[in-house]
Amino acid sequence: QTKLTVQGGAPVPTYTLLGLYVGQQLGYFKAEGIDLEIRNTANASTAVQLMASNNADIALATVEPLLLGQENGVKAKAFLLNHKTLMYNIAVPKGSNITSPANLKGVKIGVSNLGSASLTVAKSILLSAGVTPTADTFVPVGVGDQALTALRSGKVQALAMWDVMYAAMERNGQQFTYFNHPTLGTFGNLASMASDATIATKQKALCGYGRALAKSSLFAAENPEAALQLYWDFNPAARVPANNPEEIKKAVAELKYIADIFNVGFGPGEKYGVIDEEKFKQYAELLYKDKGTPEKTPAVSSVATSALTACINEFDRAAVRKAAKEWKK
Amino acid sequence: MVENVARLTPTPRMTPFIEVSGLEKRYDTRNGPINAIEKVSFSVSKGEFISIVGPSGCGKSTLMKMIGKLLQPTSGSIRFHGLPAGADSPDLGMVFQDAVLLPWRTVFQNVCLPIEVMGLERAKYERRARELIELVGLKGFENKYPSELSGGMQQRTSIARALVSDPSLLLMDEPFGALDALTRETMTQELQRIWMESKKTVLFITHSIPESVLLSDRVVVMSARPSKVQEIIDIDLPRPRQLTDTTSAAFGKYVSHIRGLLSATTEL
Amino acid sequence: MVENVARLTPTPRMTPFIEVSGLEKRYDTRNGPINAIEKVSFSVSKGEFISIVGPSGCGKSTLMKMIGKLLQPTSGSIRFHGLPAGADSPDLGMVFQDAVLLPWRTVFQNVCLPIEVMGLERAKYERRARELIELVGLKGFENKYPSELSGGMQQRTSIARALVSDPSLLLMDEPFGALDALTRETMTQELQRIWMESKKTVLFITHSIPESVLLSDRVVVMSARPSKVQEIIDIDLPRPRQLTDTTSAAFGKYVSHIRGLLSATTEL
Amino acid sequence: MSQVISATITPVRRLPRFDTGSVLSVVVAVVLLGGWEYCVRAGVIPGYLLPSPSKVVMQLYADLMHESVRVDIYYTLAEILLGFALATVLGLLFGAAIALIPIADKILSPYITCLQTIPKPAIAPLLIIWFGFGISSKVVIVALIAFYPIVVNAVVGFRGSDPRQILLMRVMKASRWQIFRMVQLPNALPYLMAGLQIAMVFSVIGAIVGEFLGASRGLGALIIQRQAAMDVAGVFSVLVVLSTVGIVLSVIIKALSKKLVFWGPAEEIRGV
Amino acid sequence: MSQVISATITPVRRLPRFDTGSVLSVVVAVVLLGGWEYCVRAGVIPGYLLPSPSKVVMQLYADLMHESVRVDIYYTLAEILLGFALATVLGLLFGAAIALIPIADKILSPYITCLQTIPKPAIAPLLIIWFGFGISSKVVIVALIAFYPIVVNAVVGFRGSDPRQILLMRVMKASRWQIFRMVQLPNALPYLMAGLQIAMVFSVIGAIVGEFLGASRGLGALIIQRQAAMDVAGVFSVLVVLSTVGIVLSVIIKALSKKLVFWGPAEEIRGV
Ligand SMILES: Nc1ncnc2c1ncn2[C@@H]1O[C@H](COP(=O)(O)OP(=O)(O)OP(=O)(O)O)[C@@H](O)[C@H]1O
Ligand SMILES: Nc1ncnc2c1ncn2[C@@H]1O[C@H](COP(=O)(O)OP(=O)(O)OP(=O)(O)O)[C@@H](O)[C@H]1O
Ligand SMILES: [Mg+2]
Ligand SMILES: [Mg+2]
Repeated sequence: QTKLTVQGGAPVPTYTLLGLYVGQQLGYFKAEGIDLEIRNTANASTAVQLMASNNADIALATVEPLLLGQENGVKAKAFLLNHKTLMYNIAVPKGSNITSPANLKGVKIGVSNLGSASLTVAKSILLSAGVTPTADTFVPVGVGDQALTALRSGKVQALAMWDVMYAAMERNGQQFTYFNHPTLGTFGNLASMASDATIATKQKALCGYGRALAKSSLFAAENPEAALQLYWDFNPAARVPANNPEEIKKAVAELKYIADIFNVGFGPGEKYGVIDEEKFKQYAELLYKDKGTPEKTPAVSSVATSALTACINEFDRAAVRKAAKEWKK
Repeated sequence: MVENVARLTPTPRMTPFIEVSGLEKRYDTRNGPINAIEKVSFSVSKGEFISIVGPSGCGKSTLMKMIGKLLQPTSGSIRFHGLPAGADSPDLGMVFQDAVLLPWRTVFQNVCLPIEVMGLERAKYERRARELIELVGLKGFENKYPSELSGGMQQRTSIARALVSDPSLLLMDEPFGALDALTRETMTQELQRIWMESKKTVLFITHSIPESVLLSDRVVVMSARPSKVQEIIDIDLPRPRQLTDTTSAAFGKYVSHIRGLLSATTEL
Repeated sequence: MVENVARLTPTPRMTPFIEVSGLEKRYDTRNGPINAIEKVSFSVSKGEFISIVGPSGCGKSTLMKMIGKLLQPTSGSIRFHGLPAGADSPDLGMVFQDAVLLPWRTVFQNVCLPIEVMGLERAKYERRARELIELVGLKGFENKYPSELSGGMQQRTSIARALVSDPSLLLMDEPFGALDALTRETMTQELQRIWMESKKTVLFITHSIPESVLLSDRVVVMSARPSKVQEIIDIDLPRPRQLTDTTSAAFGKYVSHIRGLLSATTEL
Repeated sequence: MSQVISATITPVRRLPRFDTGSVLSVVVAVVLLGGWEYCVRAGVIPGYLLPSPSKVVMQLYADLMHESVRVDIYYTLAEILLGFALATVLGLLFGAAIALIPIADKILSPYITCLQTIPKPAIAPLLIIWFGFGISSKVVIVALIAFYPIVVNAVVGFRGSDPRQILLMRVMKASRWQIFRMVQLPNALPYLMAGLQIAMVFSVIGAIVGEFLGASRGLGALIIQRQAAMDVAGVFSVLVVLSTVGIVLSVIIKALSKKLVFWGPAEEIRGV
Repeated sequence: MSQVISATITPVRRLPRFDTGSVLSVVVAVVLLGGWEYCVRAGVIPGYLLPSPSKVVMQLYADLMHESVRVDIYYTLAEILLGFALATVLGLLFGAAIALIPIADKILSPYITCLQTIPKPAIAPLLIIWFGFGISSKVVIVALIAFYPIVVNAVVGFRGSDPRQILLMRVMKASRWQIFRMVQLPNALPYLMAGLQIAMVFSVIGAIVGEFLGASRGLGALIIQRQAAMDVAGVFSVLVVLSTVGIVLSVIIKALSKKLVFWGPAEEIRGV
């Protein structure tokens, strides 16, 4: 058994780390000879800081801190992309008279805070639609019900948040129309990252971790209801509000939404977790340009590695699909 | 007025100003009650000067606090007669056994406290405050703070404070206890003068028997705790009384009578 | 021993135990300095009983605090002679002008404070504490807290506390100021007895001139502030002195001499 | 034209049954909760912002029946108590040092203020690296937050002794430690207890702040999860638990304070 | 076998140039910063976790030159000061009410503790609905956090007066308000000032907490932005600004306290 710690970029267990919980419950990590410890922390930056300083083996978080941290001596790489799409996009309430990004001129857009990468992405979406954001376009409105309150009270007319957040709002009856980034929309910016040292010394364990995660993601995509049960078993606190059938139905719908996001690379002929170097490069350029130091954009080779993609995909997909179908509580 | 007559003919039996009857005080403490005062009754006429003497711990301060309405009796009553309607108790000046000065106020400010609290006419009473500070020998110390005073100076400040509002009832708890012989003589004489001039009623606690005889119309002698009134002695000596009178035979008789009641043999 | 002789033949001119020379004290206050003591010199022999009298505010308490090493003189010096090597000052008992009791300790615990602090033998000294509490008339109040005591009872507690460790130097600042005539007489006699039995050196501040004459080998009379030593009077009366001695002519002569120095005419 | 102060001994003590204070408390609580319930039901405040008290109560009941929530409560309570204990020990030590050693004041005070003004989330990685992921980093955060009120009150309390009492101790040649223990510590008690009360309540916040930085257990984690799921009634149910913990702990401190500072001056006045 | 207490007047006061305390403070600071710089340079602590002091200083200089950061400082400072002022007014009012009106104690105390234990992020939507997104909601959050230390110390302070002083006032038939103003308020000053000092430092945290919940300006917003961008030196530069604000404000309170509580007992002992 190899001990591996994975550092999630969220303060508490959330759907973002769904694959880890499902894999843990199904024993996928154990089967790879991995004794996995899942930890939470305030945000992606902290997760990357802890991983880069070898206080955790893997960070499962968004890639922005990895990219921006290169300047400060972060020596780590993404080795597995976990997400189907760029999690950041712009959302307007369904039925709003805003029907395309071009209509966002003069509209106030709520962001969780002014440090969020969703702001960078939203700016880019606006610019590509020919809308130039002004100083008061983006309004920090926090997250969750706080953000929803801002939207419903008319403080903002659109939100620039991320998928899991939207899913929660949808579950609470808010429906959205989404505007994705024109070119980076399909770039999955949630990644598993490890320091160069870890990649060099624990390659086998990382492969095992990737395989287990791939298997759980596939499992969740095949049987979201089972994934939900497994998640609740892992984190009973999440179940508490869902003690009536109505709530459970909503929760299943939400999980389906989530599981689909992680359903990446399981089509015929596809590979799971592939790192699209071109998109990676563009995303890094976007971030550094927004920061005002485009010349410092790191080379893709120093922030991402495809070396593990092959070994991560060495598992029997049919067996996983079968297990998902046959899963009983 | 009647009160002026009272000074020349001591112990007038008029309608009482203060009537203490069947007064009892029990303090509840952590380990059992203390019966401070068993049963005390006496009355005070308007304009009278009454001294209270008794052994340490017999309840003199307790009695005075109850008369000043600062403490609730356990049983019995204290009545004030002849007060103007609406007044809830006579206007009061009090000297506590310890000086009780406010440490953030200078001597002058401490003496002026009653003026501020009672809303008295500034100019007039502040002049009076300065006079009283001089009278108690603290001229030059007006702007000192209590922590910069000696024990006796603190006590003198509190005497000036009690007198500044010219109260009609004066309660004094061992006011001269910390004073040297000379200062004590002066203060005694001044107190007699002020009392005679201003028709105050004075209740005066002291451990000095000659002092009580020199100043009082009547001396209330209390017994040891739980205390009762042992005897009330009319001091039938002419007014004003001089320090030299203390050597007279009549004076000596009163002193040794009281001393006998307290089983003391000498005056140290 | 030499000290025993001292008691029978007062004011022995031996090598001094305490030597106060050219002592000055100036307090710096918010508004200018106060010259409390101008220039004071005198010396005290081992086993002597010295009283200090003087007008209120003349610096008696200040002087005593400096001798007790609680206050730094502005200039001049205080020397202790004949102390065992290594001791930094004689073992001390002190009665402050105000009782200074610790409010969270009962009477017994307050009296036992020096035993705890000095690490004295419990059993022996606690017996002594109980004896002293009885001596000062507080039997039955051992378990009361200071806030449950009268003014005089607080002062008596502090006297018992000063005596409990059987100190060789006793500094007492108006210890009997708040006591009634009888208690005062008893305490005076007891103090004399304890002093004669235990060869203590005593510095005793009082406002009672007869008391100072009754107790002392010598009386230091201080003048008003800024104070000097006005006169030091040898009291050449046989020991032990009784209360009845106060009526003797020799005693009266001392009293009226000191009274004259302080310009007082009587003893209230 | 005559007035009386008098009293008779009343041997039967007034029964606490009709204690006006308690009755009024209950009345106020009922009015508040009723008004709140009405506002939510009438739609004055939307339910997704503020759940109705009845909903909160139901959720609370469900929570308390739930094993996992009870574990969260114990977990957070442990953080609070351990952190508070640590803060108390350190606060008293530093307070005493600063109050009694002039040089310690100059050297330590700025660092303590500095430490206090740093928002904990800003140094989360360092805290986690130094103190780990488990309960210990939360305990440290609680201690960091609860420390300051204790230190400040301890300093003022230890310095505030009656100088005559200290002179009294010096007469007996008391050691520095004896003066501290026998005079300065008891004198400082009212300050210390006030400091502890403030610290206790801030400890509750501290534990939640600590969990906000990353935790899989505890009431703070539960709040974030429920907030993310926009389960307002669930959030308020946790808040009720938190407040109850805070109120109970601060009542304990108050009672302790009354017991320890038994000689306090308040009593005498009350009797008057 | 003889020993002396003596003194001579020294007219020339010791110059403060060689004040050991200050010198030691500087020495400690230099050692700390030097050690820190060394640790970072030697790679003991990686630079993305803890920036070297030299880097922080450079960033700090750049920040202070930067118009926008200066605006952030003013903004946060305004929140701190307004919230602190609000907390002071409310804290004194409630403190006086609780201390002096027995029924107020029973009725208000649980609500105050309750209010205090609620983590502000949990009720952020309500705060924002009620007080808006601008500075006012942050001011309210600061006030909510700073309120408690003031109330608790005020209550203990107002209750702690010497009962004899209150009797003295009663002798003069002083009104409740006169007793409060002339005796209880001055007596409570040491407590109040300690409470204000704690509150002042918590105000700094409060402002940051408020900005963490959503703000487009201010040092808290700046911290979040820089943290997300992994700009550690930038975060620490803001922390230095924050700490400086906290230290300066608390030094002001301390100085004010010394001036107001001029009769304090500490002085006499110092002279001894
Ligand atoms: N606050 C109190 N609580 C409990 N007992 C008290 C309190 N005040 C006084 N006593 C008790 O009541 C008795 C009388 O006290 P009081 O102060 O009236 O005596 P006193 O005659 O003034 O004595 P002294 O001459 O020593 O001042 C004493 O036995 C004392 O112990
Ligand atoms: N702490 C102090 N600060 C400033 N001045 C002081 C201080 N203590 C005493 N003084 C001043 O020093 C002088 C002497 O004070 P001290 O207490 O020694 O007098 P005392 O002889 O004991 O008087 P009393 O008989 O009234 O107790 C007084 O004028 C007083 O104002
Ligand atoms: Mg008395
Ligand atoms: Mg004195």
